[in-house]
Amino acid sequence: MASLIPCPHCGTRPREEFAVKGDAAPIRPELDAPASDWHEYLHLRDNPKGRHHEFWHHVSGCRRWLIVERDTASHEIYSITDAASAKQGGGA
Amino acid sequence: MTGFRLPRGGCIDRSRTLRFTFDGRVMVGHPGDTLASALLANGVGIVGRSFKYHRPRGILTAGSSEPNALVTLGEGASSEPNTRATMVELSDGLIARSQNCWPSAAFDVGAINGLLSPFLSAGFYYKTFMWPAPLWEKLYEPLIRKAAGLGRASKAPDPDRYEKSWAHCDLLVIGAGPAGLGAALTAGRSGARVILVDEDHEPGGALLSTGGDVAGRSPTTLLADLVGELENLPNIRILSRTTAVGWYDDNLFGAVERAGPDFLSTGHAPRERLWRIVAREAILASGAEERPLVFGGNDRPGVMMTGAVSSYLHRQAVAPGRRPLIFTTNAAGYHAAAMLEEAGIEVSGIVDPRTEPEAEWRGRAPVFRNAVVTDVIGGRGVSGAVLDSEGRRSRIDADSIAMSGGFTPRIQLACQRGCKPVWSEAHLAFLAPERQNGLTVAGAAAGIEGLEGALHDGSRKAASALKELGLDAKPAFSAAPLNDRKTYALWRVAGTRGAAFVDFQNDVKVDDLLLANREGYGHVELAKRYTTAGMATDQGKTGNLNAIGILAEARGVTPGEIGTTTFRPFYVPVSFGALAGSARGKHFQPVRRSPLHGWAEKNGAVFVESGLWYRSSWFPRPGEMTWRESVDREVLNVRSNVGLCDVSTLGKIEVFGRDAATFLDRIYCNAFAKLPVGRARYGIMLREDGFIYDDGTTSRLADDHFFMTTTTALAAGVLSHLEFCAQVLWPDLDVRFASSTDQWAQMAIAGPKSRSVLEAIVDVDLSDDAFPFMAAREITLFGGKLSARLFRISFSGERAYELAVPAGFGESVADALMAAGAPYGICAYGAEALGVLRIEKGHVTHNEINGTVTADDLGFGKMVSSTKTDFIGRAMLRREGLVSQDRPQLVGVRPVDPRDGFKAGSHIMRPDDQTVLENDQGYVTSVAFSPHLGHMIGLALVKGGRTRHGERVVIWNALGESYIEGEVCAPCFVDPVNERLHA
Amino acid sequence: MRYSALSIFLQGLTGNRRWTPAFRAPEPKPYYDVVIVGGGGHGLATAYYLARVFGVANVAVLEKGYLGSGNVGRNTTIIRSNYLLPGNNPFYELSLKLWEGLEQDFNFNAMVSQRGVLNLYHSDAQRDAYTRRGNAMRLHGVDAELLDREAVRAKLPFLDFDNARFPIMGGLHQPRGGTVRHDAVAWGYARGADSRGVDIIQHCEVTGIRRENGVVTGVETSRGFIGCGKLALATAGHSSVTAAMAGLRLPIESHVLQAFVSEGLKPFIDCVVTFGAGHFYVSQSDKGGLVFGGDIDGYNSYAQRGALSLVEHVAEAGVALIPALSRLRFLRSWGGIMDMSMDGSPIIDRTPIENLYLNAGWCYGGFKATPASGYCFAHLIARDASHETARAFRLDRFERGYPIDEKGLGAQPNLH
Amino acid sequence: MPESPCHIPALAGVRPGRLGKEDGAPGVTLRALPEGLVVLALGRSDRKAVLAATVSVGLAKCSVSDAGFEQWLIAGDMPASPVVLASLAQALAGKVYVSDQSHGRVRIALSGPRSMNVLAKGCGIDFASFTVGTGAMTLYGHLGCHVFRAEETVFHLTVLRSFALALWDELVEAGREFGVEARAL
Repeated sequence: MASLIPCPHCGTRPREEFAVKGDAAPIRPELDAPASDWHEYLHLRDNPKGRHHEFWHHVSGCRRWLIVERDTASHEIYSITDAASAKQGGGA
Repeated sequence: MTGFRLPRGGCIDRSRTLRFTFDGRVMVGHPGDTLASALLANGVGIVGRSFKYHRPRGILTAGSSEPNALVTLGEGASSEPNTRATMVELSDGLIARSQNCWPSAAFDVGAINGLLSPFLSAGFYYKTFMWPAPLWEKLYEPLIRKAAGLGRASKAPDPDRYEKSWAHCDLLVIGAGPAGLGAALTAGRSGARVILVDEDHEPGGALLSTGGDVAGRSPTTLLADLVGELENLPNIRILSRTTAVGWYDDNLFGAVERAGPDFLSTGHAPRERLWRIVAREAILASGAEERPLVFGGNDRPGVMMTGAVSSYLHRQAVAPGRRPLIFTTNAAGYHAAAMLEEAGIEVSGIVDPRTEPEAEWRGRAPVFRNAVVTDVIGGRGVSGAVLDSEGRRSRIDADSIAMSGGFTPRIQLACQRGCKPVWSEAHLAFLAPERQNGLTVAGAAAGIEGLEGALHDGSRKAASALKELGLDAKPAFSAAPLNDRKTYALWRVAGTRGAAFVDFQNDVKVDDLLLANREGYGHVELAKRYTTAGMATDQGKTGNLNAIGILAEARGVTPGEIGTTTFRPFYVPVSFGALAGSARGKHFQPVRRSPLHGWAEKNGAVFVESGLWYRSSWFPRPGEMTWRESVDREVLNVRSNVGLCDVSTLGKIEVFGRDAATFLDRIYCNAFAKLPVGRARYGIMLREDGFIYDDGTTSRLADDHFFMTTTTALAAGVLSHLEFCAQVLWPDLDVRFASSTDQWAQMAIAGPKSRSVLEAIVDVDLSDDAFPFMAAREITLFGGKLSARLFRISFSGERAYELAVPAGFGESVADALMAAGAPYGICAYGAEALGVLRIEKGHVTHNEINGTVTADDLGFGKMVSSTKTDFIGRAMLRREGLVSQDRPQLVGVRPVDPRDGFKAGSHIMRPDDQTVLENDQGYVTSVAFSPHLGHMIGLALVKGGRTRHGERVVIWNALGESYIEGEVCAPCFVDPVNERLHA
Repeated sequence: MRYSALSIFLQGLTGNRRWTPAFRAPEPKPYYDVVIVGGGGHGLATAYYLARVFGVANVAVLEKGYLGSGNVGRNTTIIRSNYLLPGNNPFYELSLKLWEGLEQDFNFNAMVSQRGVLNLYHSDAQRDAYTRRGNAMRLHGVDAELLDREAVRAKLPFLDFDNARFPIMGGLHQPRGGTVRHDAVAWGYARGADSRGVDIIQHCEVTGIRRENGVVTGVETSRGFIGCGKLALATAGHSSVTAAMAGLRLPIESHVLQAFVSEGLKPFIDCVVTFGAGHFYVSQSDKGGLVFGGDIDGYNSYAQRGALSLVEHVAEAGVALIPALSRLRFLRSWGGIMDMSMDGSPIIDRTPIENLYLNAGWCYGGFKATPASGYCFAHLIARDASHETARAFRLDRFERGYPIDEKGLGAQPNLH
Repeated sequence: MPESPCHIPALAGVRPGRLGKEDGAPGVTLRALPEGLVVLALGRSDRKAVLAATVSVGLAKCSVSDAGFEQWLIAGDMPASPVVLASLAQALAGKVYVSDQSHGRVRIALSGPRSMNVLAKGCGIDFASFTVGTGAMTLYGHLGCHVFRAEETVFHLTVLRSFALALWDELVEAGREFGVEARAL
């Protein structure tokens, strides 16, 4: 993962083409959700040693936001999907 | 020391002579020599001095793990410290110098440390130099630093070129010894894409320095056949002089290729090249490192590894001495002895601690069984050795010693990604897993003995690795008879009198390891850190296993229970140059040029870096002596006449889509959905945490098409943010983005006469009714010849327009405007004047939008929509800390005495307060000299500042020793009611 | 055994055979007043100050690996207190003051070397930001000076002044900043704590946190259950993992930060320099190696190893700053796991769980904080009140909207 | 004032000639392509549909290649009039938006026997499976660019106008060891 990333749209590309944002698990709350929900969304993280879903942006490629499912200890990638399709009924 | 060149033999070109100097002495060698072999051939014994005790050191190995023979190559800017003489191909005119010695390697004053060695035991410096405290930095530390270190680096810029390249292959083979050649040939014949890398300047590995018979052929013939076939296969790329240095995630390998000795004459090739090799599968055939034996004086010049002796003898026809002694625990010593005798050199004896030494020894040299060398006799070289055979001590004459304590598989690369080496009692070595995902260890690196065994093992493992890829390959070499392995562990010789070294370069002795263990630093990692064993430039390749064995013995456990320290990149030291490649100097980062760069140059601009861009900063005219004179003129001219400024670097994003308006409503904290076509609006974008992210003007060009501008700094960030929101948060919205920053040359035409100038080239009516403030339209210029976009927006507070034209026409249009504006007194103005104009108006930039301010802090509280349902940042805006009363608020500041100047970054203090952090009221974010007002002005963020206009403060700048009286005021110094916008 | 030149001399005369262990290897007791999880710099310092200053000596430090095997043994050894915000500045200055007296305090030479830290600037905006920062430092009595280009050139003439892509305009200099021999910090604190009765238990991994009625009562470990009055977590890098044992989620992500050392060189650079136009900083160890690094890799990781692309980036920035580096060599790289917090600043606070105390979120700046972190954490544990310099490091500051965000980059840990 | 504004190509200033290794045939040739037409098309569609629309408005000589997810780059040597661009937008309307980038992107042709080696110095794509007619957004060194394989050994690199000179310089540097033939417009 840290060297090459198999982009679902572009194929395998160097990590330098991508930017990473962080945990893809939190779901953005509704505006009127309790303040604690927003706090959790913005600040609290499982930060697991192991399987983790993460937002990566293929900045120098297709410019899509991707959800990379990978292991934070071994760096092995389990799956990689387009974030939009994941949101619209896909995985993650 | 009596190393010398044999009259015959070797793979050197004796018809050509190369001259080189070592420590100023002129010497000669031949093509095919390394610097190390040439030094030996010239009888040089002492090549350098050790790190701590300044002991004389010679040449230990013939490879990249050499810990002793480190020299400085070259002179001046091209000098290169800490270069292993064993890896340098000799070239004509080569200059080499010894290191860490004064006045010379042969006589070194620092050697006095050796006499003090009882007091310089492991970690001694942690226990002293503490009193009196100030003396540490003044006296002790400078002395230690001066004494420490190896070579001396030049401080001049490196004159050479470096490059990088990607490469892709089915199979990467690391090491072109027998296992690697077998693997490469197997894969090559199958048609797979193969890359074979080897750190030597020619392939062959162990085949290059051995005699006898391998697979029915002489090693030389076999090697020629193998290489010949490989070179004819189009699907194989052989990279010699290339060391694989790192194994990274996803089977990416870093490898460094060195230029050959002739690179200076070829000129255009890089000195070194970093290869980033993407391999579907890899075979690690890196061989094994021969281990030194640990006995008294084992570091003396003239004590070498047997493999090195064989290599120098076979490849360069150089002998280590005329009467070498062999001290070995395994067959390697006997092989070396045989080669020496074959070359006509009398071997004084073979000392073997085993009770049953090699049965097949047929040579002349006497074998001393069940015996060890306890000590070397001789001061700066070898004159003999003390033997201990079952408790009986005797002396034997010798002028050099070849030693072998066994072989340590080179598994470093295979363990760089977290896998722990496992101790093998059978091999008396740590082994890596034979196969990890994408990497297979083969040959001696996997503990396989013998050249035939390696040929076969490489072939077999290449075939199975290719099978993983679905490729069918037949092993190039069939099964070899397995050698019956006899290993023998001798981690150190007991009862030595002299110092017995474990880590040569760092001068770590057996006693140091035992002391570390006694003091509680017995864990292998702690022992390393406490004694520095394994931290030298060979990273423990020569000494670590002995250190582990010694610790194990001391603690009564097996080496496996001690374990290894962690293997990390790099396998061998790698230059900054290779890793940096061509990204250096002016090319460190790419340059971004505005489409109006040429126009600005013509007008005399001074440029300044702004991110990757070069922006025109000001436009000095003849007679102007300081930048301020130019900037003042430009500012005044904009306020009184008209100016033209390049604003092309602002980020520009086309926002398309049926839902573009809805989308922008959720992106900006103020409303955009109802913005009419043909109008622009200033927008503020928040981060989800409620603080301001960026600002800019966005115009609606069609129902489903907006044109967004961002700040220069955040152009890329904002686009990513928009894409995140569109793709991740609201993928159901129909909205698309195209960056058009580079499509448009954009210029601000500002000043009371701006309309008159523009009217000369635009095809539309610019009357205030037809083109009011915040109008934004696609128009044409020059009677329909050119499409453009015109916006009536103002950063300066004057009547102003921003005109965007297709970039290729930018310079021409700017020229036309300057010509049209000449009668109106138009001037070019730069980013500095733009800054003054905006500070005079209290307009904010990233000086104020610094990531910690809210919209309300900057006085935009009313812009934050309370009617929109949701937008980025809305929820978190409600937090207590973002609405508290003492938040910083944007104010203006001015000096009470108009002659006083002040700097951005000054803090704001109350006049009577103690100047302590608790009393800090805020700080000045931006300053400018206002030519309009005739004094300095500033913007500041001050606690509760909006209620403090008129308050006297101290503008406090201890760094500049400037403490002036100032007054807080409204953040607008010119035309607070915005009359000039319409003037 | 007290260390001194005399002890070295006397021991040297007798073959260095009588040195005694620097610390014991005790068996864990069933109960301690305070159990500290994490035998790194912060955990050991906390134990040391608990015993030495706050009179709490029935303390155990549990370390899953060897002593100092976490970030205290894998950093770039820099100390400084050039902080901007009032939440940070006094704390780091306390730390620097403690560094200044550390060796005499714990009778171990950690080679605190105040050779100066210089942050270069390359634009007006950076200069203004450093002016603001330097003045904030001066307001708290911290040493800071703004150097112009010529002053920097006089100090470090071999930086690239003439052919640089981003010319050096000057720098913010803190003369009292510098470096410390990092491993020695762990050893010194361990020895000092051990001699005051603290049990330092290596190779003892905490596998669970036991709670009774919501109150923490002890930890399950690889060496059995250990009861405690108070449990203190000092496991930066792995804070989320240990906190999760108590059901806590933290405002932290773990990231890998690589660092590097070059081959040994004779004295080359005599201060710490940071390159404001690229992620790069460098100093030289007393042993002669250049110690340098750059930015974090940017993705969540517990792997203690990073990517080649980041290494290349560091080399590029290094050569851009010091063109002569080009011919020198990287010897070794390593990776530490950083607790990257949501605002780039740490947490020293009680948790919502009774008897559970948290020291976390050090980002890549934990080493320099070691003494003050230990001191303030010990203060919090012993007195159940924050030390005055660490009051801002609250766990609830994110929820309440009081981030301590030196860079102003918001709640995205990998940007800090 | 000019009667009609003149167009200044981004690479107008580059010097033609032989660079790097002096002897033998040049390993690579660099050519600044005419600043004709570059259009970015975005939307839920496919390359074939975009190509069809491009042909339908008379831009048959243009290449249409992938430039990201649901993004295509339409490129050709001849500029298109606003009328043609409008009809292209019309032809794609409803699904695909078009953004004229004719001035925003600059194309450089890299050809010659060593073109792939020069490309490999900056670009991590494995070109072995990058067939003629394929296009992709990627990085060359630090520079984002679009690579289009026009012929077996001919690649078109399309880069942001502001970076055009920077990319040109990098390519010259990378080609030095093989010998570069630089051709200006």
